[in-house]
Amino acid sequence: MTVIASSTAGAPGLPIWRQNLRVFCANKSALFASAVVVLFVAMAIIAPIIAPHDPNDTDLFRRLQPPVWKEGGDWAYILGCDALGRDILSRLIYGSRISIFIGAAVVLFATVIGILAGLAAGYLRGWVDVVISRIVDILLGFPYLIFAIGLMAMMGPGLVNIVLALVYKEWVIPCRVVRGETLAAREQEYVEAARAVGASSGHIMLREILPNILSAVTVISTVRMANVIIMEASLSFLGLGVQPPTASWGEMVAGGREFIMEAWWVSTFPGLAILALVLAINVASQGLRDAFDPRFAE
Amino acid sequence: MNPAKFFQRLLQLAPVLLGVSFIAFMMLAMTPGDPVALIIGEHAATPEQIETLRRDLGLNQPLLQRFASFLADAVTGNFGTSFYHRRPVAEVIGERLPATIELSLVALIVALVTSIPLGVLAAIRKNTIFDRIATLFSLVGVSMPGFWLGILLIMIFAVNLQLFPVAGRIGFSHEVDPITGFMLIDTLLHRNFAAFGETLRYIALPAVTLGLPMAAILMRVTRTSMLEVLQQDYVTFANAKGLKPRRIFFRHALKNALIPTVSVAAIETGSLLGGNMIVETIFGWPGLGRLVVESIFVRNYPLVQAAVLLYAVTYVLLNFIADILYTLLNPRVKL
Amino acid sequence: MGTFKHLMLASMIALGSAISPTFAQDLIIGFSKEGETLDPANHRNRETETLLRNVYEGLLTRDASMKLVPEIAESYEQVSPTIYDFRIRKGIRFHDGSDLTAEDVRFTFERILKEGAMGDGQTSPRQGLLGPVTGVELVDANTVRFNLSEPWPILPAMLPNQQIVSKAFVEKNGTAGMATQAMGSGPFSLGEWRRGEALILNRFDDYFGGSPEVPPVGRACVDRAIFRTIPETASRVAALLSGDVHIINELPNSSIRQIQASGVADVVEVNGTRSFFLAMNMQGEIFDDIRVRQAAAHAVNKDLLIDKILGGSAARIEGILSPDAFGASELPQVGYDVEKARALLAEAGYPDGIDITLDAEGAYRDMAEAIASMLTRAGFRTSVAISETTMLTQKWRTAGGPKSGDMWLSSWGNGSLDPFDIFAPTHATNDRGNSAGYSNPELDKLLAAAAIEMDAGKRAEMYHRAEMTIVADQPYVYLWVPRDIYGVSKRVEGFHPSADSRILLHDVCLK
Amino acid sequence: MKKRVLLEVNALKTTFSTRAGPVTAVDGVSLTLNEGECLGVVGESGSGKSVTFASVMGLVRANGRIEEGEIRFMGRDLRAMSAEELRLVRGREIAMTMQDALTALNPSLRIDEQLAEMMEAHLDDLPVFGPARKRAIRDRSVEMLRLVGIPSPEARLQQYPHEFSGGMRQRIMIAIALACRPKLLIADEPTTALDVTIQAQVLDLISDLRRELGMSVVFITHDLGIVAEHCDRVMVMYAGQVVEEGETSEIIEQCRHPYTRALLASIPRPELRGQSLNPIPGNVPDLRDVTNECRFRSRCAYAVPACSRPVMMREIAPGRKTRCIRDGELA
Repeated sequence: MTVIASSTAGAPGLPIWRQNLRVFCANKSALFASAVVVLFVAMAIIAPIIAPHDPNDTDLFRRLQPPVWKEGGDWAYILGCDALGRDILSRLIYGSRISIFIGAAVVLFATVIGILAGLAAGYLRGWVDVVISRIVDILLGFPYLIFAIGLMAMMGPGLVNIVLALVYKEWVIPCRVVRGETLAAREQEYVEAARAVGASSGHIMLREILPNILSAVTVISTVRMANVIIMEASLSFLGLGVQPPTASWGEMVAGGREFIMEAWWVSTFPGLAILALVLAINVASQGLRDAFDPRFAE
Repeated sequence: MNPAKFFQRLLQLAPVLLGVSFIAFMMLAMTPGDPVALIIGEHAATPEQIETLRRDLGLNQPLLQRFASFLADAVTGNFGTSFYHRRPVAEVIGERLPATIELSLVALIVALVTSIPLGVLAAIRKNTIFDRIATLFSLVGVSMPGFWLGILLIMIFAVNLQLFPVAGRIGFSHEVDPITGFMLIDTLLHRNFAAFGETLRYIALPAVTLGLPMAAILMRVTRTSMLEVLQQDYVTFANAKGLKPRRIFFRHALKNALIPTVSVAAIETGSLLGGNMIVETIFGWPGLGRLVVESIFVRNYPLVQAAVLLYAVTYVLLNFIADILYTLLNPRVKL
Repeated sequence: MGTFKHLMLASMIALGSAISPTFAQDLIIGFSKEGETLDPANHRNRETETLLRNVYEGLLTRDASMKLVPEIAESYEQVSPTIYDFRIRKGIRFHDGSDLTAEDVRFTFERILKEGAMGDGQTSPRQGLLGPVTGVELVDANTVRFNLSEPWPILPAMLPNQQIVSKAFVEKNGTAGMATQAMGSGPFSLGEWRRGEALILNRFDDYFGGSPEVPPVGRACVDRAIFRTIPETASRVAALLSGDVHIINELPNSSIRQIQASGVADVVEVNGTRSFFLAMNMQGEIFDDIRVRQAAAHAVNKDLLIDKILGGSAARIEGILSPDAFGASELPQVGYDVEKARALLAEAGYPDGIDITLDAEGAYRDMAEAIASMLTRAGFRTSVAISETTMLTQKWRTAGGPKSGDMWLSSWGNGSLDPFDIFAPTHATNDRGNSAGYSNPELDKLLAAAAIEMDAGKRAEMYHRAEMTIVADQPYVYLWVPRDIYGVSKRVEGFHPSADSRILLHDVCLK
Repeated sequence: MKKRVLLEVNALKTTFSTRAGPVTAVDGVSLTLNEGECLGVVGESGSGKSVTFASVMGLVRANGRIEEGEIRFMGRDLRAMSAEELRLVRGREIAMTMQDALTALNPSLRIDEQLAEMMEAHLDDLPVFGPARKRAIRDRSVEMLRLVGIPSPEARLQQYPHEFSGGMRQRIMIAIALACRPKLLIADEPTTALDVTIQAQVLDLISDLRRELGMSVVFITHDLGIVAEHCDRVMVMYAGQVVEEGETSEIIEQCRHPYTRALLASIPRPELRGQSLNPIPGNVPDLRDVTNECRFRSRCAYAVPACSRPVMMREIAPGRKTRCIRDGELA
């Protein structure tokens, strides 16, 4: 028995999620990080309004123009230009769309698939579980990047294919978590009660179990989103990134690394952008975890 | 672990390996691009010559037959001949594997020796400035694309400060006859300490690049589990027993706190092995990852096939090791 | 006393160099690729050949100006259009001390030519590189005869790419052994091959000296030549700047200024042999119209691209041939003219422009995007599609098969600098490299005749006519031949890269 | 016979800083414990009873702090001691057992080590070197296990905690706590984790050992049954304060505080044992915002307007104290 336990439970009477939200809001760094993520998302949405230039407008005479504070820089191109004379700031702004889209799309699809598969495996057991668990085992046996490279080679580069290639394996992670949680939930009273009143399996899985494990899954998904954004950069490094002229941060870092000594700004700014977004997602998700998944609370 | 359980696990291995092989095979088969055309390149070749090459590479058989003979051969340890090296795949992989394992293990050590003290200290000094800095460090570690970090390290430590070399495993002033294939061990076995030191200098940057994200993950795990352990009754009880702080820390808290760290480390080692192609490329490290990626691009089917199988076996083994370590550290669990 | 002192000194030096190899001079090359094998007959890889060329030698070689000169052969003569005799130089030794004989030469070529001669029923993948050569036989102890099934004027040009191996060594070690061991007659012998990491070569002191027509003659300058594999471009440049390596290949244009400003290294360029062009699908509906093709040609500002993206290190071409190639001639220029391009496009029925896709490999991403934006300004609204090399070749080099796609940023190598292995492959009807799907029976006839024309003057004139034809038909937008760029440490002396991207280290010294 | 005072706590105040602000978990607790005496400390969860004794042992969690007060053990000021001096008191002179032996015993260490380390830390009458020392420790360990009634102790020393039954584990924990023959044993909820049948055995064991070893015992519990059977005196705590104190028989028979009364009323008689306490309507007040009024006021059936003033602990008879202004009416 500890005094701390009773005091962190927060004000009684509030719904759990409100209490959790209060804890989350008390975490200043997580709050700040969430603000940064929101800022990036906003930037992605209003990119056409705030981008000073067309991100694909090339001008070879501005090739590798330095940022404004360096000699040869110019206020019109604050962060300088890339190898084709395109405005790095504008590409960064538009690039946030791609990174966020890939991160969100992959995690969304993977989570939905993973939840359904995990629920089915954990609740229905039997052959369903055997089949799903085997598939999970097999997919886990592949090194992530090699699997993605193989798929990208098979399907060819492109935004949709990147999402697909990453989803193919990413769903395994939420699936495993959900399966474990479902196995545990299956034995809980509320599930047994639902079963006793004759609720269908589908109802029990989606209406009874899912809401109870959702917070754990959400927390994992946000962490994975950070991972996926890094993965996109890695694929770009290997030449399997998005199709031109689309600006993606990964592509910008990967493409700019050739100029790292001559024109460091070409790859450094997008690198910092990845760092900032991923860092913010990680900090925010850690805050979420502390607040919403008390088992991990520290 | 009793033999029956052991064999049971071994049996579980079979479908995984079969599935991995099949998926890899189908993926390669469905990937457009003809290895024969790639080998011939722009040079002239008559249809007969092309057919000869196709036959020499074993590509003239139907798909399923190729898979069947791959499986049949693989069981006997024969993984075919690398299209490009014109040598047995097992030999080519065998040459590269030690470098990859060595790099991964050193990266693992780097990760462990940084993450555990940092994680433990962050837990003990929870919410202090030290904790915050360590946490930030760990988050930055997982938030950077590996290749970018690698190139930055090269620029700083190799080009500007000239403290470390850019690429390779060892310089050319030493000759080290391979015994185990692991340079760090071989140099010691030869009692060639200068070469050992040089090997360390060569492996430093790639190992740090590879190990940093893992250090970040392990630090988080260690910090969390240490915090959890410090709240455990047995730590309070150990305190109530009036034990010396050092003993409470090492014997009671740390040992238990490291259980999750060790499990996660064992599993993550798999992703080190499978995820180091980028680091290997940047640091000219003669490892397997780079070879496999190149092989995918040039459609070197037998090599990719064998490597994927090897990765799967490694994955299963590492899980197994994780289980064993978990059991060793945690007497409550029996395999 | 003096003698004794000298003896002492000599033995000390000998001892010193024997005990501590750090005294030895190591020339280190940061190289972008790894060798696939050490067997010169069992690969078709340019980089592998570059590495092996320092260990093995050919019958003929090229001097710095790409002129063919004898190497292992002392001289050669064309006995008839289908028979060549090569006299083998005496006194050449393999690294094990044994003599290189005509029989070794015969054995080498038989191993490449004969079906199943590699052992285990395998045939050398280099067989096709010898074209119509049917067999090789000994005329006398020092003369080897090549028999051809049809005239093939470029046989000598192809021979620098075939390396002579030791028969005894091959028979002893087999093809399997050749993959990891080497016994050549070149300036360096194999020291150690650290797979994936480095190829260490030791100076061969009994080296015969190399072709007398490529001075200096004599043994190599450095004690060891070492190729270190560094696939990542940024790392390779970093290794040069940090002094880890002395020479690097494939220096990116963007690093030229950086290297020159560094004070530790220089940039050395050499004309390349690879012609770049935009292939336009003449079987498609858009580019079957000559006006559209001409419009595309006028839309691309080659000079600007060369100046900005290639850092000026490329030679502009109007036809397929490199300015250094045999038969290359002055050709009318297709100038950069956006207005004209738009007008031509309108005339062809596209007054509002047209949507096209430009295929390119990842390595040429920037260039493709730059070209695309130029085309877009001229009315071709171009989107770039990046693909793997193997997929693009499958898509475009259909050798007459059906073709999809609009335009491809492509290239064709011409290591022999003879039009034979670039002109017909890319322009003859249904030939293997004819990615445009171009077909001109007149040109086919001309190229076929030029291929077997033995008179150099006439042959050159024929190729000039062929060039004029393709300039008129414009199946491709001919772009440029980039120069190969090397970064070379200031400590290095005597490094002259060659146009066929060989890195010959025989003459290179270290300060 | 006037016994000597073993432990004396005066106006102890222990505060925790939490995310929601400071919480005073122990607010002005005073107590006296004589040698050989058995004190029962009763209260609901969060009443501060455990924290009080954690403060005595210097084991307040990192986010907590003893704000003020005096803790004297055998005349020595524990708060003035250095960490090392205090460590030597813990285990050696004041031992503690915890609620659940399953969690209190380190799962990854064998019993022999957990016993031995206790003796290693404190006993100076052991042989200094090698095998003799080991043997001495082992003999002591066997003796302790036998003392707490573990059958075949030699063999069982080699086992891990999870290999014992719940009752056995509790006995082992007691054996460890008593290994250095402490003068005071603080038994924190010694039976909560146990089956009813085993509870009695463990409690009897502690009482037997108390007599045998002549030590004092503090039972921290919310089970009045334990108190009734085993304790000489009782101290009732509520919301960080002591609300009533006195001889066991007096408290059981004539309690002088509504809270105690509610506690007693909530237990179905005659069988007092094994019932948990949460029958009183309402909740323990949030310790973050306690006011000066009587802390039980909001739940008290006897509350009057005067209860909104601060209520002090009053001695109503020798050794008999209460914190209620209407205690007279309750008697």
